[in-house]
Amino acid sequence: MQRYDRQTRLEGFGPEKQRLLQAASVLVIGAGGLGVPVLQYLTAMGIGKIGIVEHDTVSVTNLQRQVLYYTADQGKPKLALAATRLQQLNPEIQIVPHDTWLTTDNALDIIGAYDVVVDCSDNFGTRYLVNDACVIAGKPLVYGAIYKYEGQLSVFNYQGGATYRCIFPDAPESGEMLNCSEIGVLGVLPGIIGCYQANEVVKVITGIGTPLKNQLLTIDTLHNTHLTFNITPVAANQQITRLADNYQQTVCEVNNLQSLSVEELQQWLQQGDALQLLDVREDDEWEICHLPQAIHIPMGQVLGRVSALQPEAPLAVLCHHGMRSRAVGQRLVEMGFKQVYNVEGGIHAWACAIDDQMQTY
Amino acid sequence: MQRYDRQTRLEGFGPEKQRLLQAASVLVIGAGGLGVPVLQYLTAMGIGKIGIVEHDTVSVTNLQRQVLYYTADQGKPKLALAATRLQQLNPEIQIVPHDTWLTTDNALDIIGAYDVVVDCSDNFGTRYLVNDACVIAGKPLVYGAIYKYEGQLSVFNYQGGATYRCIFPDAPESGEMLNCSEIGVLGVLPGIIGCYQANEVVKVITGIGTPLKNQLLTIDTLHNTHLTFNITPVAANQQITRLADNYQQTVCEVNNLQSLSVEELQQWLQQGDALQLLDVREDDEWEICHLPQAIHIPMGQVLGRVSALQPEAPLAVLCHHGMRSRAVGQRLVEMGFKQVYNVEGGIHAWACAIDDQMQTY
Amino acid sequence: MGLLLFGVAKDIAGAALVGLPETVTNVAELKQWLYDRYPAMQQLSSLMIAVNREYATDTQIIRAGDEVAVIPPVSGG
Amino acid sequence: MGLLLFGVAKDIAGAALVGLPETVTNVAELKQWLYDRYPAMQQLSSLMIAVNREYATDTQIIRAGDEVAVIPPVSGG
Repeated sequence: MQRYDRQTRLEGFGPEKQRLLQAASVLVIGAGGLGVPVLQYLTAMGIGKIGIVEHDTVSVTNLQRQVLYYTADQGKPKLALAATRLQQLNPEIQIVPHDTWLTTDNALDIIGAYDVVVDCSDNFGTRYLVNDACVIAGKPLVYGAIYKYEGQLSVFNYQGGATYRCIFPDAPESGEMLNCSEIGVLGVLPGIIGCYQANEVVKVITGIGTPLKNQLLTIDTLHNTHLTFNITPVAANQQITRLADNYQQTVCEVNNLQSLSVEELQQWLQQGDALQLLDVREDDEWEICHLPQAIHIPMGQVLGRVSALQPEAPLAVLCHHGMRSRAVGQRLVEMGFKQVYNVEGGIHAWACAIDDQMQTY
Repeated sequence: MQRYDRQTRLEGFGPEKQRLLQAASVLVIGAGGLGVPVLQYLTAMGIGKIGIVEHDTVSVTNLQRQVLYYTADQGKPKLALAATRLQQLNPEIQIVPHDTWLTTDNALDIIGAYDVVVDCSDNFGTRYLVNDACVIAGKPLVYGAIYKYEGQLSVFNYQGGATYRCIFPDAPESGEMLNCSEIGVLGVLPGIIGCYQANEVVKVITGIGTPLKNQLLTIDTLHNTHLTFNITPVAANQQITRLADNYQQTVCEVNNLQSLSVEELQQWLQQGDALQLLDVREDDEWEICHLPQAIHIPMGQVLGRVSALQPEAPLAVLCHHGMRSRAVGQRLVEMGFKQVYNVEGGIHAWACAIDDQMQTY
Repeated sequence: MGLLLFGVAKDIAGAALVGLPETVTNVAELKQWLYDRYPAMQQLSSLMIAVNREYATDTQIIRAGDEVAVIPPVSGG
Repeated sequence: MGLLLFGVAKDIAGAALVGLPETVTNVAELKQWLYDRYPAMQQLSSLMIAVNREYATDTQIIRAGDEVAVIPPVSGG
């Protein structure tokens, strides 16, 4: 117990809480941005058994936030690397690797073997699957999720408390703009949110403090704004008895509105294909920077000037970051345009990836 | 730049902010509980040059919170271990090891070579030294400190803002109970606070968001309470021109009030020495548990019943956690008692370390 | 009345805080106002609305001075 | 009036929140009241007092309904 001396001498913790940690088993779903700090600190603090569900390999773009991995690890499976390094940190605990993605076929079996589940996944399909499986299996679920500079935290399905579906009843449909995984994140954000998740796990296991039951904590790291929202359990969401047939992975496409990366756009423009490029930004934004091939019609005027566009030819819609263009593109699809593409990331992505001489704003 | 793709594609960040990170130099003072997450995330995000001031070796009690180190590292210098592992995470940045403690002789030289300083130290002497040196050298100071389940964060001396001395003007004197380093801490707390420090460093370097200038953020991780206090710069504190002669390390002794560990107390009691053991807890606490050798006088009655005690013989004062007993012991010293000891950690520590059959509360 | 926007709702509106007209008197009207003003928000099937830091259903009244927040789900990890 | 206590001040008082008598009308009186009630606090040479989330000097008035906080320095790392 010498290893845990700082916790066993801590007022309100002591050897009795430490024993609870060591008797507990925790399943961490995902060993990525959130999973890495969760795993590091749960391992260090002495959770008795830690399961990890992960099936991905290390990529270079992981390294700005997944601090457990080394540059030389690229291409190797995260699961084995994590298990090895965590055991080096603390050989006294048990690490159980689950070398798979979580699926409707394995979720209940895997989750059933643990006391607490931590959702460190990065897509809605898994998040709803984890929630439903935890409700069915009766396991508390420590939730964390990130977006750009913001994080969300809660403890679901804990002692009769609210579930993920009590806040967000329905999984976003394929095409909602929420899941475009490549929006970017500041490296330290998952560190902050993951550490909070590890802290909530300790609270759930030991009973110290106030876990985020029936609460959603939002953290804005740009302005250090922390807001706590009270949420109410909805009985129907606590009474799920079977998993859905599938938990569709949402993708970055909206009906017939398709996605176009700036690299693909560059290729199309270079090939001289018959592409209409529509820039829907305002006049002052256009002045700052634009692509010479673009037709410029500010968002508010598009519907009135739609006759300037050819509904049968490919049409790519561009704005600053890809949000307004998505709305316009969706509307054009509804109006019967046949091949509409949203330029993901907008002209900002173009400036970042294609033309670093272009002025950004 | 592929490594930083998630940041360069992040709205409001982009390649231009990434370049600022890569052009910046940051000094991290301490590679312990706070320093480890600060170093991990600053390294991952791509700060160009990171200096580390550390002179300690890894001990087993570090491992519940200092997740960069392995169990097999015990006894090895933290500095070399940290430098090696951080370079494995990101070989593209420069790590500068400073194998020393920060002192009045070296502080200005070391700090002068960096753009931003991060205080991850663990004692008041160093904290006041870092503050004063940053004021003299004109460097922004990202401050974090922890106590049990609480953390404090601020950005000092930034763009004319407040300094550490604008909140806490004077270093605690030797003997104030604040610095007894062994009060314990939950392992994940420095993870949370260190990640916030890394986030503030990024904000200071890149200009994104609102750094904690003129603000003290307190975080209570037991109840997820986040409070922001506005602080006002005091001109005199911004105009320090030379370091103090020394920045005394405070220790756990109060005047003639001495400290006694529960292990020492056990030894004394076993030896049958002429020790008076005074328990100053309330009646109901006494009922829950007590040591049979103790004289029981609740705190409020001690001064009225002081004649029951022998002022020339050794006297150990005991309470629940060692706080009330410290106040009583201090008063007895002032009244002329010659050998007064405070039982550190109180009867709770006794139950934890000596007698695990004793009921705790 | 101020409307706090989070996540992708903030991106769609282009601001973290927007004014809310007094004609909006309950959550259902708020959602309709959002959909009219920011058509892209119609795509968000789950959109949490909170009034004074409490989760609010469509019938929840919104009064002058209330703090209203729009919180979409986020999936990043 | 409620008094929020942090760090070692919370330990000394044995509570995170204590009531404050109405006789305390400024920060200097608050400190004296603290020292009388919790003699161990006299040992804290630097003790930040905040009134309504603003750093307060000894002359700062304390009114009924104010939120007062006592924040000692902490050194852990």
